[in-house]
Amino acid sequence: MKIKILYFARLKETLKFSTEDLELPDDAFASSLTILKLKAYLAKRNETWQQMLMGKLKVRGAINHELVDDNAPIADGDEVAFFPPVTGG
Amino acid sequence: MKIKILYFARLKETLKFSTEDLELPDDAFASSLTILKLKAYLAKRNETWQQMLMGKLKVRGAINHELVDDNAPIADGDEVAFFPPVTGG
Amino acid sequence: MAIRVQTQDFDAGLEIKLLRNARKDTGAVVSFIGQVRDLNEGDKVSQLTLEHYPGMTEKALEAIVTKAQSRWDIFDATVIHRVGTLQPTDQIVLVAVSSAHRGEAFKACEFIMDYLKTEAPFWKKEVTDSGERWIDAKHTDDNARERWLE
Amino acid sequence: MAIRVQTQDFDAGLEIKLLRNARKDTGAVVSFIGQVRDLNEGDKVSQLTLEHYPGMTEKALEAIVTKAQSRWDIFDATVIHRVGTLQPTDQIVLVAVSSAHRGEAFKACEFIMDYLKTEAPFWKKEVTDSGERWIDAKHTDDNARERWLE
Repeated sequence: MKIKILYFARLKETLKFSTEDLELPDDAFASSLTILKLKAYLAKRNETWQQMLMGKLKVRGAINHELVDDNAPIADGDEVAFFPPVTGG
Repeated sequence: MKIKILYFARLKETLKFSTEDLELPDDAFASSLTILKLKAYLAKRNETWQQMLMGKLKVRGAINHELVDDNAPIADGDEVAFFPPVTGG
Repeated sequence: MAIRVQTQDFDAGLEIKLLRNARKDTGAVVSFIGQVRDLNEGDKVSQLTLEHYPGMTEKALEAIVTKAQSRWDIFDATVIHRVGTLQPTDQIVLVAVSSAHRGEAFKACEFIMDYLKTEAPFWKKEVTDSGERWIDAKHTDDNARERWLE
Repeated sequence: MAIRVQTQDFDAGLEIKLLRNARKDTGAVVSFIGQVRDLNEGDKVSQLTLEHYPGMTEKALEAIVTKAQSRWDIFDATVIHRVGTLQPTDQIVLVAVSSAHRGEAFKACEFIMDYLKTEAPFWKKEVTDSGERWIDAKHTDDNARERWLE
Protein backbone atom coordinates (compact mmCIF):
# COMPACT_ATOMS: atom_id res chain seq x y z
CA MET A 1 0.00 0.00 0.00
CA LYS A 2 1.09 3.53 -0.71
CA ILE A 3 0.19 6.53 1.36
CA LYS A 4 1.26 10.15 1.47
CA ILE A 5 2.12 11.71 4.83
CA LEU A 6 2.25 15.44 5.59
CA TYR A 7 3.69 17.10 8.70
CA PHE A 8 2.89 20.59 9.93
CA ALA A 9 4.08 23.24 12.37
CA ARG A 10 6.28 22.00 15.21
CA LEU A 11 6.35 18.46 13.74
CA LYS A 12 7.50 19.62 10.34
CA GLU A 13 10.16 21.81 11.88
CA THR A 14 11.55 19.25 14.31
CA LEU A 15 11.33 16.21 12.02
CA LYS A 16 12.58 18.26 9.09
CA PHE A 17 9.97 16.58 6.92
CA SER A 18 7.00 18.24 5.30
CA THR A 19 5.83 15.47 2.95
CA GLU A 20 6.78 11.88 2.35
CA ASP A 21 5.45 9.02 0.27
CA LEU A 22 5.41 5.81 2.26
CA GLU A 23 5.14 2.36 0.74
CA LEU A 24 4.26 -0.57 2.98
CA PRO A 25 4.07 -4.27 2.13
CA ASP A 26 0.47 -5.40 1.70
CA ASP A 27 0.42 -7.53 4.81
CA ALA A 28 -1.76 -7.81 7.91
CA PHE A 29 -0.14 -4.68 9.38
CA ALA A 30 -1.01 -2.57 6.34
CA SER A 31 -4.55 -3.88 6.06
CA SER A 32 -5.29 -2.99 9.68
CA LEU A 33 -3.42 0.31 9.67
CA THR A 34 -4.80 3.10 11.85
CA ILE A 35 -3.55 6.57 12.80
CA LEU A 36 -2.19 5.21 16.09
CA LYS A 37 -0.42 2.26 14.45
CA LEU A 38 1.14 4.54 11.86
CA LYS A 39 2.36 6.89 14.58
CA ALA A 40 3.95 3.97 16.46
CA TYR A 41 5.54 2.71 13.22
CA LEU A 42 7.06 6.09 12.38
CA ALA A 43 8.16 6.62 15.98
CA LYS A 44 10.61 3.72 15.59
CA ARG A 45 12.74 5.75 13.19
CA ASN A 46 14.70 7.40 16.00
CA GLU A 47 14.47 9.18 19.34
CA THR A 48 13.24 12.45 17.80
CA TRP A 49 10.39 10.76 15.96
CA GLN A 50 9.55 8.82 19.11
CA GLN A 51 9.36 12.04 21.11
CA MET A 52 7.38 13.98 18.54
CA LEU A 53 4.82 11.30 17.67
CA MET A 54 4.48 9.23 20.84
CA GLY A 55 5.74 11.67 23.49
CA LYS A 56 4.10 14.39 25.52
CA LEU A 57 3.06 16.50 22.54
CA LYS A 58 -0.53 15.93 21.56
CA VAL A 59 -0.53 14.98 17.88
CA ARG A 60 -3.71 15.16 15.83
CA GLY A 61 -4.25 13.20 12.65
CA ALA A 62 -6.19 13.86 9.47
CA ILE A 63 -7.05 11.47 6.65
CA ASN A 64 -7.89 12.95 3.26
CA HIS A 65 -8.40 16.42 4.80
CA GLU A 66 -10.70 15.25 7.60
CA LEU A 67 -9.75 15.41 11.28
CA VAL A 68 -9.90 11.85 12.66
CA ASP A 69 -9.13 10.13 15.94
CA ASP A 70 -6.38 7.62 16.70
CA ASN A 71 -8.47 4.59 15.74
CA ALA A 72 -9.37 5.81 12.25
CA PRO A 73 -8.40 3.23 9.58
CA ILE A 74 -5.97 4.21 6.80
CA ALA A 75 -6.47 2.85 3.28
CA ASP A 76 -4.26 2.60 0.20
CA GLY A 77 -3.85 5.97 -1.50
CA ASP A 78 -4.85 8.02 1.54
CA GLU A 79 -3.31 11.37 2.36
CA VAL A 80 -2.47 11.33 6.05
CA ALA A 81 -1.41 14.42 8.01
CA PHE A 82 0.07 14.84 11.49
CA PHE A 83 0.10 18.12 13.36
CA PRO A 84 -0.16 19.67 16.82
CA PRO A 85 -3.54 20.97 18.04
CA VAL A 86 -4.54 23.89 15.84
CA THR A 87 -4.09 27.51 16.92
CA GLY A 88 -5.67 29.71 14.25
CA GLY A 89 -8.15 32.52 14.62
CA MET B 1 -45.34 71.91 42.75
CA LYS B 2 -44.32 72.23 39.14
CA ILE B 3 -43.32 69.39 36.86
CA LYS B 4 -42.65 68.99 33.17
CA ILE B 5 -44.24 66.07 31.32
CA LEU B 6 -43.10 64.66 27.96
CA TYR B 7 -44.99 62.17 25.77
CA PHE B 8 -43.47 60.03 23.05
CA ALA B 9 -44.41 57.85 20.09
CA ARG B 10 -48.00 56.53 20.10
CA LEU B 11 -48.85 58.60 23.19
CA LYS B 12 -47.63 61.84 21.70
CA GLU B 13 -49.48 61.13 18.49
CA THR B 14 -52.81 60.16 20.03
CA LEU B 15 -52.85 62.71 22.87
CA LYS B 16 -51.54 65.40 20.52
CA PHE B 17 -49.22 66.55 23.29
CA SER B 18 -45.45 66.36 23.25
CA THR B 19 -44.64 68.52 26.28
CA GLU B 20 -46.61 70.21 29.01
CA ASP B 21 -45.81 72.07 32.21
CA LEU B 22 -48.08 70.99 35.02
CA GLU B 23 -48.63 72.94 38.22
CA LEU B 24 -50.24 71.20 41.18
CA PRO B 25 -51.28 72.63 44.55
CA ASP B 26 -48.77 71.72 47.26
CA ASP B 27 -51.12 69.42 49.10
CA ALA B 28 -51.02 65.82 50.32
CA PHE B 29 -51.63 64.56 46.77
CA ALA B 30 -48.64 66.42 45.38
CA SER B 31 -46.33 65.44 48.20
CA SER B 32 -47.08 61.74 47.71
CA LEU B 33 -47.11 61.86 43.92
CA THR B 34 -45.90 58.76 42.07
CA ILE B 35 -45.84 57.73 38.42
CA LEU B 36 -49.02 55.69 38.89
CA LYS B 37 -50.85 58.50 40.67
CA LEU B 38 -49.87 60.97 37.99
CA LYS B 39 -51.12 58.60 35.28
CA ALA B 40 -54.47 58.25 37.08
CA TYR B 41 -54.70 62.02 37.50
CA LEU B 42 -54.04 62.71 33.81
CA ALA B 43 -56.38 59.89 32.75
CA LYS B 44 -59.30 61.89 34.14
CA ARG B 45 -58.92 64.49 31.39
CA ASN B 46 -61.08 62.51 28.97
CA GLU B 47 -61.74 59.10 27.43
CA THR B 48 -58.67 59.24 25.15
CA TRP B 49 -56.34 60.01 28.05
CA GLN B 50 -57.98 57.27 30.09
CA GLN B 51 -57.43 54.75 27.29
CA MET B 52 -53.85 55.77 26.59
CA LEU B 53 -52.60 56.01 30.18
CA MET B 54 -54.73 53.50 32.11
CA GLY B 55 -55.89 51.20 29.28
CA LYS B 56 -54.44 48.14 27.63
CA LEU B 57 -51.33 49.89 26.33
CA LYS B 58 -48.32 49.31 28.54
CA VAL B 59 -46.99 52.77 29.45
CA ARG B 60 -43.49 53.18 30.83
CA GLY B 61 -42.39 56.16 32.88
CA ALA B 62 -39.10 57.98 33.27
CA ILE B 63 -38.11 60.59 35.83
CA ASN B 64 -35.25 62.93 35.00
CA HIS B 65 -34.08 60.63 32.16
CA GLU B 66 -34.14 57.42 34.22
CA LEU B 67 -36.56 54.57 33.57
CA VAL B 68 -38.62 54.02 36.75
CA ASP B 69 -41.51 51.83 37.84
CA ASP B 70 -45.05 52.86 38.74
CA ASN B 71 -44.26 53.46 42.41
CA ALA B 72 -41.41 55.89 41.84
CA PRO B 73 -41.99 59.21 43.68
CA ILE B 74 -42.13 62.45 41.73
CA ALA B 75 -40.65 65.65 43.23
CA ASP B 76 -41.00 69.35 42.48
CA GLY B 77 -39.09 70.32 39.33
CA ASP B 78 -38.87 66.79 37.93
CA GLU B 79 -39.01 66.00 34.24
CA VAL B 80 -41.42 63.11 33.81
CA ALA B 81 -41.86 61.20 30.55
CA PHE B 82 -44.47 58.66 29.42
CA PHE B 83 -43.99 56.33 26.47
CA PRO B 84 -44.76 52.84 25.16
CA PRO B 85 -42.18 50.06 25.59
CA VAL B 86 -39.13 50.96 23.52
CA THR B 87 -38.44 49.43 20.10
CA GLY B 88 -35.04 50.65 18.94
CA GLY B 89 -32.09 48.68 17.64
CA MET C 1 -16.63 54.95 25.00
CA ALA C 2 -18.27 56.58 21.99
CA ILE C 3 -22.04 57.08 21.94
CA ARG C 4 -23.73 58.82 19.04
CA VAL C 5 -27.37 59.40 18.12
CA GLN C 6 -27.61 60.88 14.66
CA THR C 7 -29.71 61.17 11.51
CA GLN C 8 -26.83 60.62 9.09
CA ASP C 9 -25.42 57.23 8.08
CA PHE C 10 -22.20 55.82 9.56
CA ASP C 11 -19.18 53.97 8.21
CA ALA C 12 -19.13 50.69 10.17
CA GLY C 13 -15.76 49.66 8.70
CA LEU C 14 -14.15 52.90 9.88
CA GLU C 15 -15.64 52.65 13.39
CA ILE C 16 -14.39 49.07 13.74
CA LYS C 17 -10.94 50.11 12.52
CA LEU C 18 -10.78 52.94 15.08
CA LEU C 19 -11.50 50.46 17.86
CA ARG C 20 -8.98 47.95 16.47
CA ASN C 21 -6.21 50.51 16.28
CA ALA C 22 -6.80 52.25 19.60
CA ARG C 23 -4.69 49.69 21.48
CA LYS C 24 -1.95 47.35 20.30
CA ASP C 25 -3.06 44.65 22.72
CA THR C 26 -6.51 44.47 21.13
CA GLY C 27 -7.12 40.89 20.03
CA ALA C 28 -10.81 40.92 19.15
CA VAL C 29 -13.49 43.27 17.88
CA VAL C 30 -17.07 42.02 17.76
CA SER C 31 -19.66 44.17 16.04
CA PHE C 32 -23.37 44.18 15.39
CA ILE C 33 -25.12 46.10 12.65
CA GLY C 34 -28.90 46.32 12.54
CA GLN C 35 -30.59 47.46 9.36
CA VAL C 36 -34.10 48.17 8.08
CA ARG C 37 -35.75 45.04 6.64
CA ASP C 38 -38.07 45.37 3.65
CA LEU C 39 -40.44 42.93 5.35
CA ASN C 40 -42.02 42.96 8.82
CA GLU C 41 -44.70 40.58 10.06
CA GLY C 42 -45.47 39.60 6.49
CA ASP C 43 -45.92 43.16 5.21
CA LYS C 44 -43.75 45.00 2.73
CA VAL C 45 -42.08 47.94 4.48
CA SER C 46 -41.31 51.03 2.42
CA GLN C 47 -40.12 53.37 5.18
CA LEU C 48 -39.20 53.43 8.86
CA THR C 49 -39.18 56.44 11.17
CA LEU C 50 -37.24 56.40 14.41
CA GLU C 51 -38.21 58.71 17.24
CA HIS C 52 -36.17 59.08 20.42
CA TYR C 53 -36.05 61.00 23.71
CA PRO C 54 -33.18 63.50 23.34
CA GLY C 55 -31.33 63.89 26.60
CA MET C 56 -32.34 60.51 27.94
CA THR C 57 -31.14 58.43 24.97
CA GLU C 58 -27.42 59.13 25.30
CA LYS C 59 -27.61 58.69 29.08
CA ALA C 60 -29.38 55.33 28.73
CA LEU C 61 -26.84 54.08 26.18
CA GLU C 62 -23.95 55.23 28.35
CA ALA C 63 -25.40 53.42 31.35
CA ILE C 64 -25.76 50.22 29.33
CA VAL C 65 -22.14 50.35 28.10
CA THR C 66 -20.92 51.11 31.63
CA LYS C 67 -22.83 48.07 32.89
CA ALA C 68 -21.17 45.92 30.20
CA GLN C 69 -17.73 47.31 31.11
CA SER C 70 -18.21 46.46 34.77
CA ARG C 71 -19.25 42.93 33.89
CA TRP C 72 -16.68 41.93 31.25
CA ASP C 73 -13.05 42.70 30.66
CA ILE C 74 -13.44 44.79 27.52
CA PHE C 75 -11.30 47.67 26.27
CA ASP C 76 -13.82 49.95 24.62
CA ALA C 77 -17.20 50.13 22.90
CA THR C 78 -18.84 52.25 20.22
CA VAL C 79 -22.61 52.64 19.90
CA ILE C 80 -24.17 54.59 17.04
CA HIS C 81 -27.95 54.73 16.62
CA ARG C 82 -29.73 56.56 13.85
CA VAL C 83 -33.00 58.46 14.19
CA GLY C 84 -35.31 60.03 11.62
CA THR C 85 -36.61 58.51 8.40
CA LEU C 86 -34.92 55.44 6.91
CA GLN C 87 -35.46 53.10 3.95
CA PRO C 88 -35.07 49.31 3.71
CA THR C 89 -31.38 48.21 3.85
CA ASP C 90 -30.42 51.46 5.62
CA GLN C 91 -28.24 50.93 8.67
CA ILE C 92 -29.99 51.60 12.00
CA VAL C 93 -27.49 50.72 14.70
CA LEU C 94 -23.87 49.76 15.24
CA VAL C 95 -22.50 48.24 18.43
CA ALA C 96 -18.79 47.40 18.33
CA VAL C 97 -16.72 46.12 21.26
CA SER C 98 -12.96 45.59 21.56
CA SER C 99 -11.13 43.33 24.01
CA ALA C 100 -8.06 41.16 24.39
CA HIS C 101 -9.99 37.93 23.80
CA ARG C 102 -13.09 37.02 21.86
CA GLY C 103 -15.37 35.59 24.56
CA GLU C 104 -15.68 38.87 26.46
CA ALA C 105 -16.26 40.91 23.31
CA PHE C 106 -19.01 38.58 22.07
CA LYS C 107 -20.85 38.64 25.40
CA ALA C 108 -20.54 42.39 25.93
CA CYS C 109 -21.71 43.18 22.38
CA GLU C 110 -24.80 40.97 22.65
CA PHE C 111 -25.53 42.29 26.16
CA ILE C 112 -25.42 45.90 24.94
CA MET C 113 -27.80 45.08 22.08
CA ASP C 114 -30.24 43.21 24.33
CA TYR C 115 -30.35 46.12 26.79
CA LEU C 116 -30.52 48.74 24.05
CA LYS C 117 -33.58 46.93 22.66
CA THR C 118 -35.39 47.09 26.01
CA GLU C 119 -34.09 50.19 27.81
CA ALA C 120 -32.99 52.84 25.33
CA PRO C 121 -35.81 55.28 24.44
CA PHE C 122 -36.25 54.70 20.71
CA TRP C 123 -39.55 54.00 18.96
CA LYS C 124 -40.11 52.74 15.43
CA LYS C 125 -42.98 53.54 13.13
CA GLU C 126 -43.17 51.87 9.76
CA VAL C 127 -44.95 52.60 6.50
CA THR C 128 -46.42 49.55 4.76
CA ASP C 129 -48.86 49.12 1.86
CA SER C 130 -51.71 49.33 4.37
CA GLY C 131 -50.52 52.56 5.97
CA GLU C 132 -48.47 53.67 8.94
CA ARG C 133 -48.12 51.72 12.18
CA TRP C 134 -46.10 51.84 15.37
CA ILE C 135 -44.00 48.76 15.95
CA ASP C 136 -44.82 46.94 19.18
CA ALA C 137 -42.13 45.81 21.61
CA LYS C 138 -41.41 42.10 21.39
CA HIS C 139 -41.53 39.57 24.20
CA THR C 140 -38.52 37.87 22.63
CA ASP C 141 -36.53 41.06 23.35
CA ASP C 142 -37.60 40.99 27.00
CA ASN C 143 -36.61 37.35 27.19
CA ALA C 144 -33.24 38.10 25.58
CA ARG C 145 -32.53 40.64 28.31
CA GLU C 146 -33.73 38.36 31.11
CA ARG C 147 -30.97 35.87 30.26
CA TRP C 148 -28.36 38.31 31.60
CA LEU C 149 -29.98 38.52 35.03
CA GLU C 150 -29.07 34.96 36.03
CA MET D 1 -20.91 31.29 1.67
CA ALA D 2 -17.54 32.93 1.06
CA ILE D 3 -14.39 31.25 2.41
CA ARG D 4 -10.98 32.73 1.72
CA VAL D 5 -7.48 31.86 2.95
CA GLN D 6 -5.02 34.50 1.82
CA THR D 7 -1.78 36.33 2.61
CA GLN D 8 -3.11 39.80 1.79
CA ASP D 9 -5.15 41.99 4.13
CA PHE D 10 -8.94 42.35 3.83
CA ASP D 11 -11.44 45.20 4.07
CA ALA D 12 -13.79 44.18 6.88
CA GLY D 13 -16.14 47.10 6.23
CA LEU D 14 -16.56 46.08 2.59
CA GLU D 15 -17.18 42.42 3.44
CA ILE D 16 -19.82 43.38 5.99
CA LYS D 17 -21.47 45.71 3.47
CA LEU D 18 -21.60 42.93 0.85
CA LEU D 19 -23.41 40.68 3.33
CA ARG D 20 -25.76 43.49 4.36
CA ASN D 21 -26.74 44.32 0.81
CA ALA D 22 -27.11 40.77 -0.50
CA ARG D 23 -30.72 40.55 0.71
CA LYS D 24 -33.28 43.23 1.51
CA ASP D 25 -34.69 41.18 4.36
CA THR D 26 -31.36 41.16 6.20
CA GLY D 27 -31.90 42.62 9.65
CA ALA D 28 -28.61 41.82 11.39
CA VAL D 29 -24.94 41.31 10.61
CA VAL D 30 -22.65 40.16 13.40
CA SER D 31 -18.93 40.13 12.75
CA PHE D 32 -15.76 39.12 14.52
CA ILE D 33 -12.28 40.41 13.71
CA GLY D 34 -9.22 38.84 15.29
CA GLN D 35 -5.94 40.70 15.16
CA VAL D 36 -2.32 40.20 16.22
CA ARG D 37 -1.68 41.41 19.78
CA ASP D 38 1.67 42.98 20.65
CA LEU D 39 1.67 41.00 23.90
CA ASN D 40 1.22 37.28 24.55
CA GLU D 41 1.68 35.54 27.88
CA GLY D 42 3.56 38.57 29.17
CA ASP D 43 6.03 38.76 26.28
CA LYS D 44 6.32 41.48 23.69
CA VAL D 45 5.44 40.03 20.27
CA SER D 46 7.13 41.53 17.22
CA GLN D 47 5.90 39.14 14.55
CA LEU D 48 3.49 36.27 13.97
CA THR D 49 3.66 33.60 11.27
CA LEU D 50 0.61 31.58 10.33
CA GLU D 51 1.01 28.20 8.70
CA HIS D 52 -1.89 26.18 7.34
CA TYR D 53 -2.73 22.95 5.52
CA PRO D 54 -3.70 23.96 1.98
CA GLY D 55 -6.50 21.79 0.69
CA MET D 56 -7.78 20.89 4.12
CA THR D 57 -8.20 24.44 5.44
CA GLU D 58 -10.93 25.58 3.06
CA LYS D 59 -12.77 22.26 3.47
CA ALA D 60 -12.64 22.51 7.25
CA LEU D 61 -13.94 26.10 7.22
CA GLU D 62 -16.72 25.17 4.80
CA ALA D 63 -17.77 22.28 7.03
CA ILE D 64 -17.90 24.60 10.05
CA VAL D 65 -20.06 27.17 8.25
CA THR D 66 -22.35 24.42 6.92
CA LYS D 67 -22.77 23.14 10.48
CA ALA D 68 -23.69 26.66 11.64
CA GLN D 69 -26.19 27.02 8.79
CA SER D 70 -27.91 23.77 9.68
CA ARG D 71 -28.19 24.83 13.31
CA TRP D 72 -29.36 28.45 13.03
CA ASP D 73 -31.55 30.35 10.65
CA ILE D 74 -28.88 32.52 9.06
CA PHE D 75 -28.73 33.92 5.52
CA ASP D 76 -25.02 33.85 4.73
CA ALA D 77 -21.53 33.89 6.21
CA THR D 78 -18.10 35.12 5.17
CA VAL D 79 -14.87 33.72 6.62
CA ILE D 80 -11.49 35.18 5.69
CA HIS D 81 -8.31 33.92 7.36
CA ARG D 82 -4.84 35.22 6.64
CA VAL D 83 -1.67 33.13 6.50
CA GLY D 84 2.01 34.10 6.26
CA THR D 85 3.87 36.71 8.27
CA LEU D 86 1.96 39.37 10.21
CA GLN D 87 2.77 42.24 12.58
CA PRO D 88 0.98 43.43 15.75
CA THR D 89 -2.41 45.08 14.97
CA ASP D 90 -2.60 43.24 11.60
CA GLN D 91 -5.95 41.58 11.01
CA ILE D 92 -5.88 37.76 11.17
CA VAL D 93 -9.45 36.63 10.71
CA LEU D 94 -12.92 37.89 9.84
CA VAL D 95 -16.13 35.99 10.47
CA ALA D 96 -19.31 37.81 9.46
CA VAL D 97 -22.83 36.37 9.55
CA SER D 98 -26.11 37.82 8.24
CA SER D 99 -29.63 36.90 9.32
CA ALA D 100 -33.11 38.32 9.78
CA HIS D 101 -32.71 38.69 13.56
CA ARG D 102 -29.78 39.27 15.85
CA GLY D 103 -29.90 36.22 18.13
CA GLU D 104 -29.18 33.74 15.35
CA ALA D 105 -26.37 35.84 13.89
CA PHE D 106 -24.64 36.26 17.27
CA LYS D 107 -24.77 32.54 18.01
CA ALA D 108 -23.67 31.42 14.55
CA CYS D 109 -20.76 33.89 14.48
CA GLU D 110 -19.43 32.80 17.88
CA PHE D 111 -19.97 29.12 16.99
CA ILE D 112 -17.95 29.49 13.78
CA MET D 113 -15.10 31.19 15.69
CA ASP D 114 -15.07 28.55 18.44
CA TYR D 115 -14.92 25.74 15.89
CA LEU D 116 -12.37 27.54 13.71
CA LYS D 117 -10.13 27.84 16.77
CA THR D 118 -10.23 24.08 17.43
CA GLU D 119 -10.77 22.41 14.05
CA ALA D 120 -9.33 24.50 11.23
CA PRO D 121 -5.70 23.58 10.44
CA PHE D 122 -3.84 26.80 11.23
CA TRP D 123 -0.78 27.10 13.44
CA LYS D 124 0.78 30.24 14.89
CA LYS D 125 4.44 30.88 15.59
CA GLU D 126 5.46 34.11 17.21
CA VAL D 127 8.68 36.07 17.49
CA THR D 128 9.33 37.63 20.90
CA ASP D 129 12.42 39.24 22.50
CA SER D 130 13.50 35.77 23.62
CA GLY D 131 13.21 34.20 20.18
CA GLU D 132 10.70 32.22 18.15
CA ARG D 133 8.08 29.93 19.64
CA TRP D 134 5.06 27.94 18.51
CA ILE D 135 1.87 28.95 20.24
CA ASP D 136 0.19 26.13 22.16
CA ALA D 137 -3.48 25.37 21.84
CA LYS D 138 -5.53 26.64 24.76
CA HIS D 139 -7.84 24.63 26.99
CA THR D 140 -10.15 27.64 27.09
CA ASP D 141 -10.66 27.19 23.34
CA ASP D 142 -11.59 23.53 23.82
CA ASN D 143 -14.00 24.54 26.55
CA ALA D 144 -15.51 27.23 24.34
CA ARG D 145 -16.26 24.61 21.70
CA GLU D 146 -17.62 22.09 24.22
CA ARG D 147 -20.40 24.52 25.12
CA TRP D 148 -22.02 23.97 21.73
CA LEU D 149 -22.30 20.20 22.24
CA GLU D 150 -24.96 20.45 24.93
